[in-house]
Amino acid sequence: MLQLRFFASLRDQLNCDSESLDWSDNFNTASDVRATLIERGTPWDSLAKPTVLIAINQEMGNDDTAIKNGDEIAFFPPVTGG
Amino acid sequence: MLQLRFFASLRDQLNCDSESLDWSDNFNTASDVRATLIERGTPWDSLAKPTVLIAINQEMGNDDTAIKNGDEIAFFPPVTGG
Amino acid sequence: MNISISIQTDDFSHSDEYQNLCNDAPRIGAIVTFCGLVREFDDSNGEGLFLEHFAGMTEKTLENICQQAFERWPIISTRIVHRIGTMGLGEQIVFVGINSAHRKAAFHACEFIMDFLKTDAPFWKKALTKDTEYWVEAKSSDEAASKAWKK
Amino acid sequence: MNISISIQTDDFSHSDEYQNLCNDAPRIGAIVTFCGLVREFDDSNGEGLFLEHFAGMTEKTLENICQQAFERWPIISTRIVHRIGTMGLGEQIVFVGINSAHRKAAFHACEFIMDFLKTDAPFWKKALTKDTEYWVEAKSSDEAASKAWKK
Repeated sequence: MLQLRFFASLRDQLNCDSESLDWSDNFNTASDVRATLIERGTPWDSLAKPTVLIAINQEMGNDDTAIKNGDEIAFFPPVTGG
Repeated sequence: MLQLRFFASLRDQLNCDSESLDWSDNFNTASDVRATLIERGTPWDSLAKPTVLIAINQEMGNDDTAIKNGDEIAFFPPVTGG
Repeated sequence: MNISISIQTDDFSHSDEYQNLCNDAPRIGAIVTFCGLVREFDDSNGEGLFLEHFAGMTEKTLENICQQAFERWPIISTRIVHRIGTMGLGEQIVFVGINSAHRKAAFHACEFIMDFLKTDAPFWKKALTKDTEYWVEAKSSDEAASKAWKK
Repeated sequence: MNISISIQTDDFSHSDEYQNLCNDAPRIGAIVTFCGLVREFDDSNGEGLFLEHFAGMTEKTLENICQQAFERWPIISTRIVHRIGTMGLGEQIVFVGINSAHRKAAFHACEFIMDFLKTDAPFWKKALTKDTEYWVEAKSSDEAASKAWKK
């Protein structure tokens, strides 16, 4: 099982702030999860935007970051704090 | 007439914080005044130190700054504020 | 290594934050502070901001940025306060303060922390105007600022 | 161009100085402050400092440095407070504060003003210790810092 989280404008577009996703043995990197979500079609294709950021277990990662069962994966737009 | 001023460690060495110096037609630049003072011998040879700074009418200058009768010329060590 | 980070909805006292930095190391030399305020926007239609963050990751990220600052410069303490929730125009959003024996170290560490806070810490601003609200877009100048430190 | 300079023997309130910067331009964005304190010296024999200055030239020089900062960066106001006379360990010596819509401008203008204050403003520190007193030597690192802006 993966814990997925979505923030800010991306969360609003998906109308979803978190979900649990069953683990699949096809999941090697964060990009695999992203692709799985995009396949759901609108509004999930919002995740296809190259600016979407990915954090794995609360550390910034990217499409190539390796993932394992039990990870928390967060997707969000570029940050705008400070 | 020139108004001369001395500050900080230089003033302590000279034991003089200001004096009036008669104008001489040989005075063209600040270096001429400096040379005249150095000729007085100890402790005025303290002015020979290359680190001594010169301000003419309260603006930073140097040996080559042109001077005229009535100017205020200040000599002081490198500054250490802040 | 004295790192202090607060994420809070309440406003903070700039004066208390400054005083705490002084107390961390009395007689130490140089204190640099940055404070960001909610500024006017949207041709004065703006009424304020709402700030969302990713609790947990925010603290981890800021701690990591501060640790990097300690590796780079001889500093005594770093203090970050960042507000979340709703803020009106002119209100304080963020405070970063540095205490060091060396003024250059204090300046550079403070600027470094702000630059990476802007690009790496998971905060998002929503602009609140008289008529509507919308998420604020990231600025490419912020991205460039934090990249510049990696050279 | 909002330039404010005070040379004074009395201590100053960091909090009031910060608040004045906020009031100069409410809703404007970024405030950077630097504060220099009397630090321990001479293997803890140090008891304080005496600061002398060249009245008149000091104000002119600082005004000129601030004007240069306004020419270089889009800033709203600059505030300098510099104390003279006798100060104990840990006491505030100097405050430089900048208000700008842009954080980088505020950081750089503040650092610039401090760098030139250190090399161009006619202040001299005398160190007061338990046993004696002596004039503080200028640091070559300060000279290098202000030269770096001229590149």
